[in-house]
Amino acid sequence: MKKLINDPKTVVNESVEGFGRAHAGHVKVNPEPLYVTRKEAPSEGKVGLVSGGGSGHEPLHAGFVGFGMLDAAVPGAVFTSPTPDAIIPATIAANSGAGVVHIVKNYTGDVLNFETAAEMAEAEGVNVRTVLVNDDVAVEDSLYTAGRRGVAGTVLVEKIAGAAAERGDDLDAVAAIGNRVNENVRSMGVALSACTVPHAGVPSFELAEDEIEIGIGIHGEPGRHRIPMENADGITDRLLEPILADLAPAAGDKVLLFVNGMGGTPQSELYIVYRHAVAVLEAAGLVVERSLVGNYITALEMQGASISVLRLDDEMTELWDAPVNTPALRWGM
Amino acid sequence: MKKLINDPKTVVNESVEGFGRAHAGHVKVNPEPLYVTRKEAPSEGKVGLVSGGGSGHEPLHAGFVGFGMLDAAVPGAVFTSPTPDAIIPATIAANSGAGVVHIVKNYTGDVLNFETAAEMAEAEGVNVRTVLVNDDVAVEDSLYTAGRRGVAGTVLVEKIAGAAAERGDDLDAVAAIGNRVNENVRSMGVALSACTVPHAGVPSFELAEDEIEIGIGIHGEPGRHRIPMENADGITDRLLEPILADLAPAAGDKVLLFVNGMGGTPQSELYIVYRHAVAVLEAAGLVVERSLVGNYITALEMQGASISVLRLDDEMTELWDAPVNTPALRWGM
Amino acid sequence: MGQTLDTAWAVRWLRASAAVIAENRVALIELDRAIGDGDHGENMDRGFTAILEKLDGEQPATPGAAFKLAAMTLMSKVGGAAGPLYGTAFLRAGTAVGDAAELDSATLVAALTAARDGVVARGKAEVGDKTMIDAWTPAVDAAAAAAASGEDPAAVLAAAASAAEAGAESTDPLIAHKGRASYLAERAIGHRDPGAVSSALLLRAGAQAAEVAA
Amino acid sequence: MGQTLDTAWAVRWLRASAAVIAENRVALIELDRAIGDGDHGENMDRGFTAILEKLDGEQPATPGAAFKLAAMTLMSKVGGAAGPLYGTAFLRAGTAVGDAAELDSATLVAALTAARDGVVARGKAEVGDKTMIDAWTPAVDAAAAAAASGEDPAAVLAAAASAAEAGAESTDPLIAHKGRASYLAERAIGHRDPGAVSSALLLRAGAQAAEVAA
Ligand SMILES: Nc1ncnc2c1ncn2[C@@H]1O[C@H](COP(=O)(O)OP(=O)(O)O)[C@@H](O)[C@H]1O
Ligand SMILES: Nc1ncnc2c1ncn2[C@@H]1O[C@H](COP(=O)(O)OP(=O)(O)O)[C@@H](O)[C@H]1O
Ligand SMILES: [Mg+2]
Ligand SMILES: [Mg+2]
Ligand SMILES: [Mg+2]
Ligand SMILES: [Mg+2]
Repeated sequence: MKKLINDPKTVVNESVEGFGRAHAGHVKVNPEPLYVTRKEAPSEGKVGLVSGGGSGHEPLHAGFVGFGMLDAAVPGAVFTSPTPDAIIPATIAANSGAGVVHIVKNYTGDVLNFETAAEMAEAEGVNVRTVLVNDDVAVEDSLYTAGRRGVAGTVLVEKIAGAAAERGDDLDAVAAIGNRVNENVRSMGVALSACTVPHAGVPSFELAEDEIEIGIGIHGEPGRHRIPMENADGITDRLLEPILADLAPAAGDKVLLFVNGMGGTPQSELYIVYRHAVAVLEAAGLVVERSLVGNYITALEMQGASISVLRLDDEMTELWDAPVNTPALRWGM
Repeated sequence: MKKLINDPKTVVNESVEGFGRAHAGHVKVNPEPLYVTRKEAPSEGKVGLVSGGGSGHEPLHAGFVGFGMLDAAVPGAVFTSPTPDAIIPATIAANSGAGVVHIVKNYTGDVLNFETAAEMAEAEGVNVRTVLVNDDVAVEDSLYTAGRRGVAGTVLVEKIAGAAAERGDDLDAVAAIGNRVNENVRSMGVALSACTVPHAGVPSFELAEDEIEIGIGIHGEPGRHRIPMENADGITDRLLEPILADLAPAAGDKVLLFVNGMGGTPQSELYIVYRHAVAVLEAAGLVVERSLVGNYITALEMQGASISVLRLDDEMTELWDAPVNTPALRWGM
Repeated sequence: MGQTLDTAWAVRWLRASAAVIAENRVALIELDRAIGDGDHGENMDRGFTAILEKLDGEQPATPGAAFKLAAMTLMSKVGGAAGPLYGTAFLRAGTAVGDAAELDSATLVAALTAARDGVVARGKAEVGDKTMIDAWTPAVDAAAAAAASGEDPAAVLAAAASAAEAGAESTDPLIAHKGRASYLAERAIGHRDPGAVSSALLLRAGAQAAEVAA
Repeated sequence: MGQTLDTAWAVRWLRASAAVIAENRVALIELDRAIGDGDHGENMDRGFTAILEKLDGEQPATPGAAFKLAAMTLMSKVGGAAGPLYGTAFLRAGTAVGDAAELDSATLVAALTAARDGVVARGKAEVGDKTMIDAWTPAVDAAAAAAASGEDPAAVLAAAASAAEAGAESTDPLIAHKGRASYLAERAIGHRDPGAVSSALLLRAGAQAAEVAA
């Protein structure tokens, strides 16, 4: 394992400290317990948005703290959901009195820790709603599993719900639009290589030189199928097939196409995937109205990518286009 | 070699095609010969900025085409400078009559191809000035070499010269500020792993599990020294030492600190490097006024980073802060 | 045998748990790497190391206070799925024993049952779902049987630990229906559930801490 | 021997060059990977493949026209350092031979000299800098000597090729002062310069194309 780190035990704290220094114009870092808020939090009268989860997915979530997106983010240890003692003060810091929406990726750990934190924050007088993100179509038979994982769709939920909060929607409305995004987005990922969790020191799984994992999550978990290496167009087809089967869009539907890198894949390759994905969606009669391509929710240095397709309605498009000013996503200001 | 590609021969064309589709609001792609311009080029009355070089450094250069930065970019084959037959039409497309500045990284291939193109563009009536970027302090004894390489400082030259062109500076003034940035920036890089050029199919060099290369360029070239692995703070010290020795800033100087990822290193690690770099610069009495952290000039999927320090003056800071709206760098609009 | 377990035992148990988790940190990471995300050993070790630090600072007054100290520390230090689950287990156990100074076999069984029920309440897992419940439920059943046949608390704990160890082993051939391993479907077969293993380790540490007393 | 080289030879040379570069594509990549960026074989192969395509479409009228066709194609297809350098070499050679239909030994030496001078004008390298000039300059010298002692063009080219091959070998122990290899300082020692090797390959292909004619 070779990493630009000092000590596996201090990776998250040092990294978030550096992040806070580099983006002092956007954010404030509370070191103990560790959470990140907008520089001026809470925003008077606005519903607060808080997300969090294991670290190792940067820029998610702290990179999305700022105008038009999150009010606070709670980074856990690498791939380990944060604990209520950090989520609670982050929730309180994000609350201006209008209540707080927790955006939670559907993993047992995240769900349980945010659930506990929400209960305790409610006890302290904060109204909390939870939007559970579960967009990963790699998880089949979700009746017999912990349910679909929350993956790249989370970024879209945070952006669109964030814009709704910014324009002044109330607590239930912000949660409702967050849920609507989640209901209309599907994602699927592929890994060409595993990643190495700092404290583990060895890769999360082994892939032969001619194998890839289809249906991986964002934690270096093994995927559902291991198949021989294919070319980019073939892999893109494999990722889009279950997405479209599950989303079942109608011809003429407008969509947002999000090609996300897992951290170790060059941008140039993401655009090769994007190129074919657009062609497949257009061949299916869809209109690719908006796009996002880049490393937005990663799994450390894993090589691979995910594709997400979000069925847009006019309100979602308007909220997507609304100004956003965070360290990792910025336009309109 | 595992990559999300279809064919080593079509990597650049397909990737730039996808890029053009994803950023159709910003850019226009000319497929043959391959170059990228702003969607509406040239900009009336404005000095044009053109850069280019081998591909594999994405988002450089095409990711920086847009308001406040480049007017056109010319992507060559992977790690191979583009040819005059592409540079010439890109130069002409960027020219509104006010002339064009070529921003060229100091590599024999880039210099020779841009030189030829500039000559031929001049013959077609375009006034061309060239800003040669050579910020890499890893190259010692530049009298006995092809001279210092142009590396991450290029991004800063493109941003600041781009803002000068946007505010209406004339040809010589834009070239002058570009040169001023180059004279005040120094960079140095480290590789934890090599990268694999698609057509080569094997890594550009071999590093043992406990070795790193100090003083690498951005083409997977071996560096100047190979040393045993060190922790992030130690590596940061090693990169900053020759930068500060060469830049020789005075206490109280204001600087921009740029920590750049080589493509395969997670953002979290870049912030760990940034954290210590700030501390070192502050200990040297410098004021870190502006920062940039991320993958802006890469070497395919190489794991590693570079640090650049730019000594700022008020004009440079103002031009740095000026609005920019490109696929890879955006603020203020 | 009328022997009971006191606060010293509870503290010994927590310290012994910290030691055995530290020893098995890498093994638990490896188990989790195979069918999860490779952090279970790290998470548990972080939590129990924090418990040791807490215990150096404050002396719990009763076994129940020791359990609650553990609960709060695990809840705030472990994270992931295991943090809230073990936190709830210790919290419910603490509530079950109240402020009793000493625990007899019946109280011990009540504590173990409450702990298990707490995990089920939070995680909704059943036996056979390939989770820590596959260790806890047999452990609770064995403890209840031992107590019913008049065994002392040390023997009750020993019975629970043995049943938990067998329960952990029983997860090998299973497909998981809860937690991260559930995403793997048949690919989880042949791997032991890390949380079931850590549960068995904790119960065995409790039994051994009781033996010393006996 | 009064034998001269005609347009058919020039075309044969370019086609043979394309073949030998394709054959040595991987070898040139490997040489460049060691002390450069691993693209020299790819670049040259892309250029000469394009020359073959051009030659399938148009028939140059003179050797000079063939050289200029090669120059333009290399300039626009190769990129990197080698593209402009080889492009200039062929361009200057084409200019040196004018529109002569046949080249005698003296004209050939003039063409080789102009080519080498073109590379030096663009790249500013001297012998010993570990570049293609380490092949070109001995080749030009050997060609001039052969011509002076009355050899025919085929023999002049053979002498140039042998000298270029020796020149390429002579780069092994050198530190580079131009091109990417210069960044490596002493670490370049022990590696052969890829551009010197490709230069020797091209000159040998020219000599062999001339032998067929002889
Ligand atoms: N719903 C659940 N009910 C009971 N135990 C569970 C549940 N989900 C997960 N677990 C247990 O948690 C263990 C994993 O813990 P850990 O690795 O620390 O958390 P995470 O899965 O969040 O990384 C599993 O081995 C399993 O025993
Ligand atoms: N200044 C120069 N003068 C002469 N030859 C040079 C010079 N710089 C580089 N070369 C030649 O070019 C070769 C490298 O070509 P190539 O790999 O195609 O280009 P690049 O270095 O741009 O990747 C070197 O092996 C060397 O022979
Ligand atoms: Mg985890
Ligand atoms: Mg090159
Ligand atoms: Mg785990
Ligand atoms: Mg090269």
